[in-house]
Amino acid sequence: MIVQGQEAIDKAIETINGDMGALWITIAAILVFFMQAGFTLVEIGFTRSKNSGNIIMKNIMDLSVGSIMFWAVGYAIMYGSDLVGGGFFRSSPSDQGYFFFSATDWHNLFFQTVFCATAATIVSGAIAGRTKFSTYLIFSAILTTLIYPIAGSWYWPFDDDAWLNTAGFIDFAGSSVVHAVGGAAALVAAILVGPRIGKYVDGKAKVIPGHNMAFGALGVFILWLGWFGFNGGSQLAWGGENTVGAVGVIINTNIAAAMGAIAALFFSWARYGKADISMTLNGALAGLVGITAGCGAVNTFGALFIGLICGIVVVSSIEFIDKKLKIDDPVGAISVHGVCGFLGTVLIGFFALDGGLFYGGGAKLLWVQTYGSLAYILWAAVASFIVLFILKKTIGLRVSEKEEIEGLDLHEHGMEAYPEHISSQNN
Amino acid sequence: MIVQGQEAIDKAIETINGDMGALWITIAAILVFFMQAGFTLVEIGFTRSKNSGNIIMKNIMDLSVGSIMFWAVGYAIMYGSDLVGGGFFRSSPSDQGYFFFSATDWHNLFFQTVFCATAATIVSGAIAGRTKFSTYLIFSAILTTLIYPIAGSWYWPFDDDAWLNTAGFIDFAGSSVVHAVGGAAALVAAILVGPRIGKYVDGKAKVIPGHNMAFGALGVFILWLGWFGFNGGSQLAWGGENTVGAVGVIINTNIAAAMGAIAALFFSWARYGKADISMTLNGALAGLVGITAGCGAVNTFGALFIGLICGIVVVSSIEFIDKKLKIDDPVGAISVHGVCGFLGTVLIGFFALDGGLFYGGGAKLLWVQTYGSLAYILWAAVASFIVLFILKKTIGLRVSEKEEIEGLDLHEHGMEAYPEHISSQNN
Amino acid sequence: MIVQGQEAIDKAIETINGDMGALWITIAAILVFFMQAGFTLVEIGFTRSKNSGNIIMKNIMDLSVGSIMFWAVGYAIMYGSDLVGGGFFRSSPSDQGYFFFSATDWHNLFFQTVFCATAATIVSGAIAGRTKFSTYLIFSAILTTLIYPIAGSWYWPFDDDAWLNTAGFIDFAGSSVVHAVGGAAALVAAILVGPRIGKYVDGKAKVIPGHNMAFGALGVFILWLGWFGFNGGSQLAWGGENTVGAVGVIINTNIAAAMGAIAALFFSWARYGKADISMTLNGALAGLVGITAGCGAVNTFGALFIGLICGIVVVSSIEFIDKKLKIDDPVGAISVHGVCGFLGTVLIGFFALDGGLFYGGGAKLLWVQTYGSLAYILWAAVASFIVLFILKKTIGLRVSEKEEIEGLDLHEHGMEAYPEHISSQNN
Amino acid sequence: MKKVEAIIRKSKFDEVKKALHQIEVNFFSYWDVTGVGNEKQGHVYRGISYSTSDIQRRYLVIVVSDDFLERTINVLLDTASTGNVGDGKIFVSDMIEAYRIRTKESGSAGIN
Amino acid sequence: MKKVEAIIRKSKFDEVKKALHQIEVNFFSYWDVTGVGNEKQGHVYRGISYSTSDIQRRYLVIVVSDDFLERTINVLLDTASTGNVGDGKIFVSDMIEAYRIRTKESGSAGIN
Amino acid sequence: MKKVEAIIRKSKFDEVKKALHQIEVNFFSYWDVTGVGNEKQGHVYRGISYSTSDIQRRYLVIVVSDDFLERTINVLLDTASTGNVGDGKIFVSDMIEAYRIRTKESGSAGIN
Ligand SMILES: Nc1ncnc2c1ncn2[C@@H]1O[C@H](COP(=O)(O)OP(=O)(O)O)[C@@H](O)[C@H]1O
Ligand SMILES: Nc1ncnc2c1ncn2[C@@H]1O[C@H](COP(=O)(O)OP(=O)(O)O)[C@@H](O)[C@H]1O
Ligand SMILES: Nc1ncnc2c1ncn2[C@@H]1O[C@H](COP(=O)(O)OP(=O)(O)O)[C@@H](O)[C@H]1O
Repeated sequence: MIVQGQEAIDKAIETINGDMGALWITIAAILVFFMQAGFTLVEIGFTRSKNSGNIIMKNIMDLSVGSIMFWAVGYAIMYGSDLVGGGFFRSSPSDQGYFFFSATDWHNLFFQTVFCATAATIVSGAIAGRTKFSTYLIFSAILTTLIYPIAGSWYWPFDDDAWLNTAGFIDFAGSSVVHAVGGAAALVAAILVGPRIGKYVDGKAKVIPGHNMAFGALGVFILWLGWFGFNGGSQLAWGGENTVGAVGVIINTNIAAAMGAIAALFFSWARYGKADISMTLNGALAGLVGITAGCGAVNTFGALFIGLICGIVVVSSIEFIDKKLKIDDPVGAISVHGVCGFLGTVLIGFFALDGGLFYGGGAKLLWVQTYGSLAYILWAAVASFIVLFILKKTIGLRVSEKEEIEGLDLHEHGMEAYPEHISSQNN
Repeated sequence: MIVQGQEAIDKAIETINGDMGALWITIAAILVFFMQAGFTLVEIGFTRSKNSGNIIMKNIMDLSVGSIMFWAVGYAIMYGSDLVGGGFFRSSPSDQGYFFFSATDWHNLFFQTVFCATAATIVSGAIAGRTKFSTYLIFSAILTTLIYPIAGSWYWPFDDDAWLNTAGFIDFAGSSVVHAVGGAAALVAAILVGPRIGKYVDGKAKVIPGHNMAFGALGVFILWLGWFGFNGGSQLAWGGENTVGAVGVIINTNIAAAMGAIAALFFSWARYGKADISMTLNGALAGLVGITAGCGAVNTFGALFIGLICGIVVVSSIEFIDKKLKIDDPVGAISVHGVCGFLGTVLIGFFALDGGLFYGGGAKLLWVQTYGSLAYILWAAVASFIVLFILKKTIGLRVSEKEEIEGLDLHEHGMEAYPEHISSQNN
Repeated sequence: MIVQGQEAIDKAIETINGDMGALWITIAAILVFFMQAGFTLVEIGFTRSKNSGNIIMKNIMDLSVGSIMFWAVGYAIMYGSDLVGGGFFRSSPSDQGYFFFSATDWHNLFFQTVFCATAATIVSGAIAGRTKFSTYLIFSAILTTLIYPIAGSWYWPFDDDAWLNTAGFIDFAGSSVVHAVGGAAALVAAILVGPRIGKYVDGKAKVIPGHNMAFGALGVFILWLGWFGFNGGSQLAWGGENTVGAVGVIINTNIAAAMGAIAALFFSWARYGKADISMTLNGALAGLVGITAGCGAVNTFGALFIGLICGIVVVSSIEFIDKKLKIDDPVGAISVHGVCGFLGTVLIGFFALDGGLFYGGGAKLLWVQTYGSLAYILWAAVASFIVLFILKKTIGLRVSEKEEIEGLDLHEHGMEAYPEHISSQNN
Repeated sequence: MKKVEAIIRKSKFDEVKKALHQIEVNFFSYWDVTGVGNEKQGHVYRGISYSTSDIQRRYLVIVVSDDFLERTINVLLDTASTGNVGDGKIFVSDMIEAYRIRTKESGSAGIN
Repeated sequence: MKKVEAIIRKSKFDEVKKALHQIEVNFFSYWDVTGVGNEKQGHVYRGISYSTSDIQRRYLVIVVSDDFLERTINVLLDTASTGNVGDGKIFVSDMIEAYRIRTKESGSAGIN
Repeated sequence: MKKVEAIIRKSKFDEVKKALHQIEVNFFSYWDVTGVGNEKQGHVYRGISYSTSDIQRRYLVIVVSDDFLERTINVLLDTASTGNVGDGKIFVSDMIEAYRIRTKESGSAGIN
């Protein structure tokens, strides 16, 4: 009878833990939602004032279109059951067998929706200031409907059919699934759209300063805040072991971000002779992206080193992409999300307590992490290239020169973001 | 004995669910609190820089005065027991029998307080840029002490005495109780205060552009965020069915907001030839206001359509009120909160899974929703009219012409919000 | 057997309450984390635009350096066991006996980390606009590594060795431990660094207006929001009594902040003839700092009076420090955190339901509160003085006159925060 | 050809502009300046009351042909005035030449 | 000594600046103004479409010695032009004296 | 009547203003401009170091009667100077007429 009683108690605990988990996931999702505001502010702050309204529109629409499309189609593609093409694509979009998914696991849908919107929004920053709004809308819709959900389906349903899951790939909250995917799409988009007018003159990279560092900094604080939900929520549970797990993840997240900012500060200070504000802000984001994959697999020291490495690499990468590759990425999205997303995934191969090279785990995990992350980058790059190439050949990717020079706000949206503001920018 | 054990377990679960519910309500209330910052930013962004400080003061005071008055008086009026005047007014302000309420249900008091502050703050935007600060303070105090609490008492105590509750009225989180009440008060106030100087010249509506779209957008993101607490928290519980309920509410909220933004974007794009930023932002808010009543009564498709309808209607309504009625509402508060609050309440009559016209429920619910919402609008309009009319005849509603032209910040507050900012506005 | 069953149930409840408590503390810590953004915005808004980037960097680094140092060293100092020097210093930094602490009580570490970062960031505002960035970094690191953790160790481990805990000192969330410590350090720093050029001309205090009240107001809203976590989270638990306790704390917090804002508004209005925006914002913060110590010990009426007193005192204190003492504190950090931190701690001696003078508790508590708070102020002042004095004599505290006049952003960071912004400031 | 520089109250700008259009002076440039003069404006900030003579004004530059000069001045004097200290100033100076960039025309064709 | 005032499109500024440097006019001051003229710009805001002739422009002041005048004007006319309405104006007036504050030099030594 | 235009360092403005008041020049207008000249300023942004000669300056317009001209120039030359490259320029030109809008006075009564 007591046994029965204990069983009943265990069942009750399980139910309650389920509810507590749902509460945490919901709150975490709300935090991740807020990251949209963070991305918007960082992008606004790091670009010129004549395009601020356009950036607002792109981000609001990433979220809005993404919310509708992911609910309608994407979720089914991501979590559907039967797989075709070697596990590449889930054929039956949902267990219920109809296209428009009507999940009752609302908190999971909510959490995944805001993740999806994040992936879309990464691209926005890299092509700010010259991209046609209508074209962007279409690309963003395809990314949230197909490109990201297919990427997600390889790992996150955590079932036998998810090939990267079976392979032992580790990407706790999506350094690769979300950030490297977004970053790779951003890379392809930035190349295809081409640099802003005046960015490269006589083969030399010119500075186009962002117009508001305060917005940039507030954006970074909001992103850092949201990341506690992004990573911590990816525990997908609360209670018992999961409590320790989720908060440990949060500590790792905070340490990596802090170390990323410090590393970027001192590295750029030594390199350029000035304590560079925008690089320090990017350093914090680099640490956050880098720890996203491993926050559940490494200890605090691992987080510290991942933050350190990402904070340094992001500075060099931004410089390299800008000056050498001559790809114009106003906010550093390719370096922050793409490069550090890849790096963070691979570094698990070294720092994972269970299976990492530095902890005697051999090279196997390192190998899985590497090809897994590359698979994501390849998929996102190829898919984005196809979509954007078609768009380029049809409706076009770029606004006219006149529109770009006078500002997207005026021409795409018929207004200025700061109409009382006399700006000293040149065009 | 096991039965007894099960009883004990059930009691324990109940206690824990109570605590979890309190946790959720507290967090939700904190999110709703943050909406004050959202309202402030939207109002600042959509108006001229010379009045930004005044807007800050009005919003800080809505919150501060509202927090004190609702705790001191309003809560008792809203939840007191005996009713007079056909249920219009609760005579005994509290069960405890004294005026200053000393509730121990802190989380409920907190949740209701921030709701009350929201209702007050809606008015602020519609009369921005010309209203006397002292007059506004008095009106705001009366609204949070009497007008809103009486409105709330008709439905939200969920007891037999609450006449709209007995009538079967549905307003989950307050499309009518909060938003239509605030919107109706805003309408009356905007009419009585009159338009800003320069808004209507020779009978034609002129544009007075808002000075900072970035603040406007950040404000909308914060409001959207806060709305997850506003609606989700109105489940007033967590655990078991309530978990599903609350998160389902959040999904509906998000879908309606997203669809509202998309609808407003495409509708205004088609109508004006440009992808209008401020209309898109208003569209998201319209969807949020619209779904507030029905988020617990409709399914996701219902939310989609409510968002769609509100997103389109808000654009037409703003245009109509501005150009035809010639009521000067700088931020669109009347349309967003008043019109879409009413609309959202009435649309439940069509979309409610239980009782809605489209689901075979007949016209009964539609009728209750319509007269319930109209009752709220009427009450708020009449009460606001009386208060504002008396204020107009005594201390006056408006600042002098000189003060208005040179800015409320300079004259009411002795300073400028952006003293280093050379503005290009005309006055 | 049923007894056994009840025991099992109680154990289960205890576990669950532990998990719920951890959830609340984690969320509260996330809210406190966000206060960094609030501090940054208030400081940016209340100072000139030429130093905005520098303020961003100081705040990002407070958080980053503080997160690393407090995890590495500070936490061990604060919670280590054996005590030397009459309980002044914990000798064995951690139970585990090694220096770098590897706590598994992650949520506590997280909560304490963000508290520590708060203490550091208070200083930043008081010395804005003239302090060398490298010097500031060193001071901030020492504050988070030693000065604050030692202060914390006197009370917050809540063990027998914590001398102020044993003495019956009450400081629920740190009016003294965090705010008075930060405020005292700010006072010493502001004196040693000296006023900004142009602040005192011919012995008279001049006005150097802050450049963006909207940022200031947003910052205050964010701080107010974060304070619900700061105070509410300091309950350090959720469930049963703790639920009521934590939300009661939140109500007190909100009432005191609201009353502080109202008091500062009307007091400054009466005094200066204008409804002063920045004073009203400071009044809200004063109420928040003041209630931080007593939010768990007083009732709502107590909170009301503490808010009232702090809101009035902060206005007089800012004026006195500025005009009479001629200490240049651009954001009022000394008055808000130092003076009101002290005041809030002492006022418990009057308003505590249990032991307060007004509730028949005699003067004992008042005495403990007074010397406890003074001990904190003394410690922070002396320790800060030693560190800053050494820094002054070695690498120097201040930038050169040219750097100060042309802006820290340009000279320390090689850029401007708003490069498109034509500013009308004089230098 | 004359250059008319007018420093006026920002609050009078709309009226002035309308009046200029009525006398067919449809071409000018303007920006915001700070003016130091007789007028004082009271401020309060964080406990310090002060009054400043640095007040925001609008600066108009209108290049007109000689026969337009008088009516331009008159319109400005009439519409920019409130009668209170701080209404501003009008300055007139000589202009040697004007070019329209688009057409490279010069002389009076270059003005408008 | 002449004062050249040019009101040009902001979008043409970089080109103009480069061209001025090429003819060794390395000294000038500029700021942003609103210009009223023939050009119109369409806007939409919250349901109201309107077109305004108040367009942001850049105002350049270049004080040159007489022998530099012609080439300065020519460079401005050439590089600031797009051929569309709204390219702006150049005004030339006389300057009596110029001083370099640093050295207190005056005359043509004061210009650059 | 003369128009004095001074382009000075923003950091020198307070001093200059005080000195002008001392010689009873209590009337002028000013705004911020970008100056191109000899001085260079170093910047770093996201990995690119660059130096620019576009530096923010303050532009003062002071219309004075002829007998005030000299002392005004002298005060400006004295107080605006630091001795470093970038101190700025003073330009003097002729002004035909001045009007005070408030009173419609002209001539020297119109100046201050
Ligand atoms: N001599 C001057 N040179 C340049 N600007 C002047 C001069 N005198 C007046 N102003 C401008 O005119 C504005 C109005 O002048 P003020 O003396 O305040 O009023 P009033 O002309 O009515 O006496 C001043 O703020 C300043 O911008
Ligand atoms: N007479 C004038 N005085 C001052 N500024 C002028 C004058 N005429 C034109 N401008 C400036 O030149 C700008 C361009 O003039 P606009 O008439 O639009 O084009 P266009 O010169 O090609 O006909 C105007 O916006 C205005 O700033
Ligand atoms: N010929 C000119 N016309 C207009 N403005 C000038 C001229 N020469 C110099 N200036 C202004 O004076 C400022 C200072 O000049 P600069 O050459 O840097 O220093 P310095 O006068 O000490 O050699 C420039 O930034 C510019 O604003």
